[in-house]
Amino acid sequence: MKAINEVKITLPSYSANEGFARVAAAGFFAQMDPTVEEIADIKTAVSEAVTNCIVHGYQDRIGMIHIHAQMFEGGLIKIKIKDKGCGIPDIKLAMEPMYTTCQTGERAGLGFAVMESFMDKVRVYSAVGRGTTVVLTKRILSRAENG
Amino acid sequence: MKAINEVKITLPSYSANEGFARVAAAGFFAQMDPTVEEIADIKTAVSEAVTNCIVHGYQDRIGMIHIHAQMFEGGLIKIKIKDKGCGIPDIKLAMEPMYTTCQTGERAGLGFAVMESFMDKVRVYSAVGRGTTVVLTKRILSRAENG
Amino acid sequence: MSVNIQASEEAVTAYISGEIDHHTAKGMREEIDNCLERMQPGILVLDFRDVSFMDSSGIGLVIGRYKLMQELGGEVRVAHPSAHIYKVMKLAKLDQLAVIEQ
Amino acid sequence: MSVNIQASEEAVTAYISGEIDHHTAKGMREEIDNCLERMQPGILVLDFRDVSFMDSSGIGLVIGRYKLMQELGGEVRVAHPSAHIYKVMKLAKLDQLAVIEQ
Ligand SMILES: Nc1ncnc2c1ncn2[C@@H]1O[C@H](COP(=O)(O)OP(=O)(O)O)[C@@H](O)[C@H]1O
Ligand SMILES: Nc1ncnc2c1ncn2[C@@H]1O[C@H](COP(=O)(O)OP(=O)(O)O)[C@@H](O)[C@H]1O
Repeated sequence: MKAINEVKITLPSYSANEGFARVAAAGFFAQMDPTVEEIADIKTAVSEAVTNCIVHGYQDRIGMIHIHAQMFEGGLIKIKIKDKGCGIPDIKLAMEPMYTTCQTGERAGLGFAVMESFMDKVRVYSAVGRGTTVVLTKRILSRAENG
Repeated sequence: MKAINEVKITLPSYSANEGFARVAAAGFFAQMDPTVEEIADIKTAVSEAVTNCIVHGYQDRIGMIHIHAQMFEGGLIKIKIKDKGCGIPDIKLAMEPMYTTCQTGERAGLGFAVMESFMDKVRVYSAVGRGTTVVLTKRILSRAENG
Repeated sequence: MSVNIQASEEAVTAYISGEIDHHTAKGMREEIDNCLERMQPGILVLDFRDVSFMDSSGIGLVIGRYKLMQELGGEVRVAHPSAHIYKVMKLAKLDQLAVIEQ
Repeated sequence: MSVNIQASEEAVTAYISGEIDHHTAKGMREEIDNCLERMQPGILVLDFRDVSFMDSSGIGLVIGRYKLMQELGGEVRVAHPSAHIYKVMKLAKLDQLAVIEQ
């Protein structure tokens, strides 16, 4: 399936870029005339995925994060978020609600749970030492369809 | 000089992406705490450069536009906007206010004039048949400095 | 809708809203021109109070309407541009073609 | 400032503003905790009325303050989350730890 529009964004894993990644995703998908709630869902899911690249993927170093956002016919959107960081040894375990490898106690272990609840589908590809790719998909009902 | 933060954005030359390019630039440089006027200046200059890639560079076909935005110490920002379109035969002539190759009468020939007036420096590199790169630079006074 | 048109006996006023760029200007142009051809007013007021962004495509929009109104023997007035939009208009010396009421 | 703190005899209220993510949560956490250690209140109210965005970092923020207040023998209340923020909180079952006043 060919995207009707798409954007690729590459940025370093500074935590200050979490906000930018959300704004960029919201700005891009605004073309599809989504509802306020749909935009909030997308921003939240993107925020979780990008934060994971920063906090877990690259931890104490700065690496590049690649975001690829696409729109398809019928209101389908797809967002790929990729890092070349440490990778995830056990994806199934990592995706369990409340599971976190963070030691400081300030991460709730709910990043994947939020992505799964706010998007239609979340797929995760990862290899230890090579990096992680998260693919988020959702069908947007245009405001007109929502009535 | 090394950028303290940067983002690379690649998007197809659909005119609907003009708005996204502005939002993305504004969202990225928001980290520098610019004034409302500085943000409007940056959005306008980016809008002109991206529109030129779409209207002139690629004309009736769709090609990729590459945007590279960077922040440096001291409030310096740099934005490169690049297309691989038709190129400009005479850059000096193209940059003259009111000069336009547009036949429909709806372009004012003021894109470069706006860029030059709203940014500190505009440099243009172009080769016929190869494409055009516009480099915009500006020094942002943070809101604190502006008083 | 990006242009809201109100007509009185002397003037047609086009309230433009949103962002004016190359992408959006086309639709705005068409809506205004349709109306001008139907109404043939003596005065066209372009009201910018709800325009949140404008680049040089907006200059093209004003100059194009100025030329059309000249053909109709009428004039163009620009109302309520924001500080930013006024800056773009001044750069283009639009104030020499049209009365700008800030 | 991203956190504005007001204290009365029974409660400390932290009015949080802006976007809560991993980047901003750290500073918010520090401001609130500084105050809790000084004041040792019985009730901490986290007021979300001016929070325009929150991801799961906000959950960490609330749970961390909940634990600290438990150590102090006090409780946490969450006030005025937007519909979106309430959705994130429900997902994390925060309503089982703290009273949420919408
Ligand atoms: N991009 C990533 N790179 C490496 N590990 C990751 C990545 N994303 C998630 N993880 C792992 O999955 C765990 C669960 O992630 P998540 O549900 O988002 O919760 P949290 O971020 O709060 O820890 C993380 O603690 C981490 O161990
Ligand atoms: N990216 C580009 N590719 C090819 N030609 C360009 C490009 N940018 C500008 N030009 C040329 O320079 C001229 C002047 O550009 P500009 O000052 O932006 O005015 P306008 O866009 O209104 O024509 C254009 O009409 C076009 O011939």
